[in-house]
Amino acid sequence: MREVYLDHYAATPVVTEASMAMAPYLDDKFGNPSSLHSWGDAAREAVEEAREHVASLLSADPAEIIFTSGGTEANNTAIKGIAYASRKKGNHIVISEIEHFSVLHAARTLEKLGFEVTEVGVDGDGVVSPAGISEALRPDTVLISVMIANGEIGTVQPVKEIATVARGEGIAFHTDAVAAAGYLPLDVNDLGVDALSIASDLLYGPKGAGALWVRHGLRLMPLLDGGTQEGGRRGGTENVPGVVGMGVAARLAGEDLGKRAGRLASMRDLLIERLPRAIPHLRLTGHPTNRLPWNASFTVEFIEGEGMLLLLDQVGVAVSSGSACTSRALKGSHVLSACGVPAAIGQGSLLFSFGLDNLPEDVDYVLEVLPPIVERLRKMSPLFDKFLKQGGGQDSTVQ
Amino acid sequence: MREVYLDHYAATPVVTEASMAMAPYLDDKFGNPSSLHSWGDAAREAVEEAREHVASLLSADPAEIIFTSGGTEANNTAIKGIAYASRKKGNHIVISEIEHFSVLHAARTLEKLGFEVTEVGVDGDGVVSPAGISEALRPDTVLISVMIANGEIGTVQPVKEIATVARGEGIAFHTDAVAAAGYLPLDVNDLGVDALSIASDLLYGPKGAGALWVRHGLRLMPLLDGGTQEGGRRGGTENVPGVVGMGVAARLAGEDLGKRAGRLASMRDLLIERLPRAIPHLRLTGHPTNRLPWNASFTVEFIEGEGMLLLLDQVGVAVSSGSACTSRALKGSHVLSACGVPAAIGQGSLLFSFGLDNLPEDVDYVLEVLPPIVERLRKMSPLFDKFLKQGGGQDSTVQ
Amino acid sequence: MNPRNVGEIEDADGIGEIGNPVCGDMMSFYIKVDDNDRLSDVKFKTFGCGAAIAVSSMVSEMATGKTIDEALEITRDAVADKLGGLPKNKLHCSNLGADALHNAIEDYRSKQQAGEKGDQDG
Amino acid sequence: MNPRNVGEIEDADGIGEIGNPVCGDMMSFYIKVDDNDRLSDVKFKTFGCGAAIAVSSMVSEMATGKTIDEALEITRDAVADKLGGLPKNKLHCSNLGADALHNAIEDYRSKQQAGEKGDQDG
Ligand SMILES: Cc1ncc(COP(=O)(O)O)c(C=O)c1O
Ligand SMILES: Cc1ncc(COP(=O)(O)O)c(C=O)c1O
Repeated sequence: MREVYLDHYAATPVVTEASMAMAPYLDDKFGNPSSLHSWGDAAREAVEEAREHVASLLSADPAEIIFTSGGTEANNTAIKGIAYASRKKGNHIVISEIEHFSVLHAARTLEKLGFEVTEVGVDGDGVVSPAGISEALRPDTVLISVMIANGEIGTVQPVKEIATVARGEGIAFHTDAVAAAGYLPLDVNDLGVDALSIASDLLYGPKGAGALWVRHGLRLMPLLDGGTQEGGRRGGTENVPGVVGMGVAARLAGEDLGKRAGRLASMRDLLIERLPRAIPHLRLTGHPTNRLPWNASFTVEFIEGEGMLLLLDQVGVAVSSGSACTSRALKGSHVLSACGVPAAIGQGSLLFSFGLDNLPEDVDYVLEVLPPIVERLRKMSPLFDKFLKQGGGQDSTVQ
Repeated sequence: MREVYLDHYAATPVVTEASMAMAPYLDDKFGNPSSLHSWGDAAREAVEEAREHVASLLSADPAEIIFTSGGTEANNTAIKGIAYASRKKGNHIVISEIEHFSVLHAARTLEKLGFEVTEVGVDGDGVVSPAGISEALRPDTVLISVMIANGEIGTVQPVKEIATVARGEGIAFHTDAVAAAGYLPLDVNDLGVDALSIASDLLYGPKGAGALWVRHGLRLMPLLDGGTQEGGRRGGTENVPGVVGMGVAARLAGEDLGKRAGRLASMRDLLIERLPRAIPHLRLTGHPTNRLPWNASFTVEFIEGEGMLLLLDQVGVAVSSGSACTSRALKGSHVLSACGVPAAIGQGSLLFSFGLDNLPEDVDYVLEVLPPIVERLRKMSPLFDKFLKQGGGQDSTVQ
Repeated sequence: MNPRNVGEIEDADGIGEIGNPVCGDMMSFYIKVDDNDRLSDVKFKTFGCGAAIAVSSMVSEMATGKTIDEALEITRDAVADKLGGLPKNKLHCSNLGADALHNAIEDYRSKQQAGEKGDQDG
Repeated sequence: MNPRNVGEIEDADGIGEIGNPVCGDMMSFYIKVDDNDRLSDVKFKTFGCGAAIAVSSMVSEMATGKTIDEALEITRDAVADKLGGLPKNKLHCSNLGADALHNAIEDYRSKQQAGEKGDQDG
């Protein structure tokens, strides 16, 4: 059976150069970077080299990079760490409604602990407006966090404009670049942000590694207290192999960024163009053009996402969905609902995330296998039934 | 040159079976355990199998295991998470003075955030007394944390007795087992604790993985907010290869525990017996007998640790020291100072941590190379000078 | 995923509906009842996850041929057991399936009563 | 680690001490001064890290043969530079080395003054 992996937003394979670079650090170069002997020296040098690669992907100073265990830890460190460090100045945080749970839930935890949080909405394409952020600001606002781009719907945010707003008010601005790093050019100074999170595992590096870039001078309370690793900003023995793998992955992503993005975008565009022709009552979600090069996201009306995932898996295709049934929390996507997609329609969401291993033929395969699956599930669906009986045929996607 | 690595408390090599088990998860089995397709299934099954191995090492229920990025995250999650979850009940935490920084500094962060912390002292052998803990308790105490054994001085703590005290008062009891897991038999029910931290990298597993065991029913506020991974208690994409490696390492450690401990203890005892004969003015630190099987720790009077480390490294020997100069924070060991070791003498601390790759001949090599190094540094030392002039010759270790 | 009894019964004796697409699950059950009070035909339509579909199919198979009273004894646990267990967060699906069937039986009974009443009244 | 000039000068003209083993570093410098006010011999003893030992050795080498005034111009930065740079958290060691030397020179000078006074008084 053909295998077509189109779920790179959930996981990417580790690029061979990265796993090869990691191998010695899982073997004889097993030292602890804090150790004062040859084993320690080798590990320390490897971590510092990786730090340079990661910094270089962001045009940042290596001394400003804090390695973490992933995107979630980077976001939690930023949100909680900046908020607590500036608590004397104020108590209010502004984020968007479509942030990843690692930002959203971190902010909600802060809310329980006495902070106030404003969640700014988005338009139908999932765009956060700089004016909306500006309006949400208060004299006691100490932190703004808006992501570079949303992975579920692909929409790229006007982060530079929001940064200008933040700067004008002297408020720290964090951005979650987990879904974007390696796919969009990122220069922390050009962006004008103060802190930025990335993860290794969406970048063809290993899971278990990530990084938070924090501008010199921005105060941060550590999330992981412990030793003096990472300049005293993140305790714990460094995940040396993970960090080394992330470094190589970041270097390759940086070297290859434009070409990668181009290839991914061409497959994305093919699917976005053809799928709506092959399946009726299907809609693109997110911004029509200003979106991540790897992201093609849709809603398929009258059916639910998990069923599609299971049947697609049976024919070798891996994708994901934001439906309630596919989430362990049994809640529909907060992102789609923020975009105004009705809950029933959001249940039929499908996310295709392209990767370096995909070929244009993978799009053909999806176009071949998905329409009959949708048809079959619609035949089972009481909703489609009703729709047809109520004189279906016209598009009912917008209710 | 002979290479003698005796710094297994800083880092252990990854056992081959573990790194082999990890390899596929860095390659074609790269799925995200949350994904609803074959790639996701493979990753999820691997994580759950690892969870069983780790649980089994602790005689615990796999559902009670939370995977973390290491010992530091496990400790921070326990200390901060239990304290915040029980804040309504009280505001007071009791720890020992010789806890690892990931417990000590987490508690001190809580102190800044409004909690009260009592640090209970130890005796000259580094033993925390259950009576001392008992005395420190208050009606508003919500958490006690005392480690199974201290890695710097090797002393094993009377955790079972302390657990009885905690239970009697209905106070949650966390124990840091990072230095002990895989070397001492650990059964969470027999110990009677409520939460227990371990790390992969002191267990011949990879860096970047650890676990917190939390008894069913004990409330915990997550440290890493995000998705619903780890039963909603730790967000973030699981470090699948890391967790798999940790699982295998835990399984091997459990199967082999008695034999491993015996081998390590025999080398430890050899060094503890012989080194004081080869080097005058040298003292064992920690408890003389009730200590971790891998730990032989000393102070060497009149000289400083970093010098010894550098000269030992030149002859291929890797060890560590708790001296101020060897710490990036430039502070002497808080553990030695809690044991009443005078600061000047603590500067000459040396820690030999034995591992599975060591042989009895490694002890012979240390006995050959270390005495002349000590002699050379003492010749350089103004302190030794003074000691000799003041009619040295008698042992002055106890000042 | 090969569910049986997917579909609709045009002249069903009872129809049961449960759930709401907003929550992610919705099921319709159609039953045909013979003269011996037996479910001679059971069909369903489901909007929902794989478990919901599997549960619907299993409930329809378990119910077919049973008397009404027997069918009312089909419980959530029995359904989950027959399916070889369900993950925790999918257990509510087995409830939904049994409930939809029970609703269809209710519907049949209330129609019967209405009919009897009609007969008496007439 | 091959430090030079380790040791003590029995009949030193000046002795400088600095630091405290409690903090992890302690240095003693011994100097011999010739008739032209030049440091004809410089020796040291050090309790401390590798950097402290290297710094002591470097300071002793830099000072030997210099006049007192030249030796007083040996700065922390000059020492660190000569060693090819020091890690941030070891920079204080280069201060210690220069200070210990300066203390030895101070000691020599105060002894000189005391001697001159003694001469006048006598
Ligand atoms: C936008 C965004 N932020 C943060 C994260 C969390 O990253 P991780 O799962 O590596 O912790 C993700 C994960 O997919 C993400 O998409
Ligand atoms: C007793 C103890 N607890 C916690 C830790 C922290 O573990 P990690 O460095 O894996 O985060 C260590 C590390 O050596 C330790 O010895």
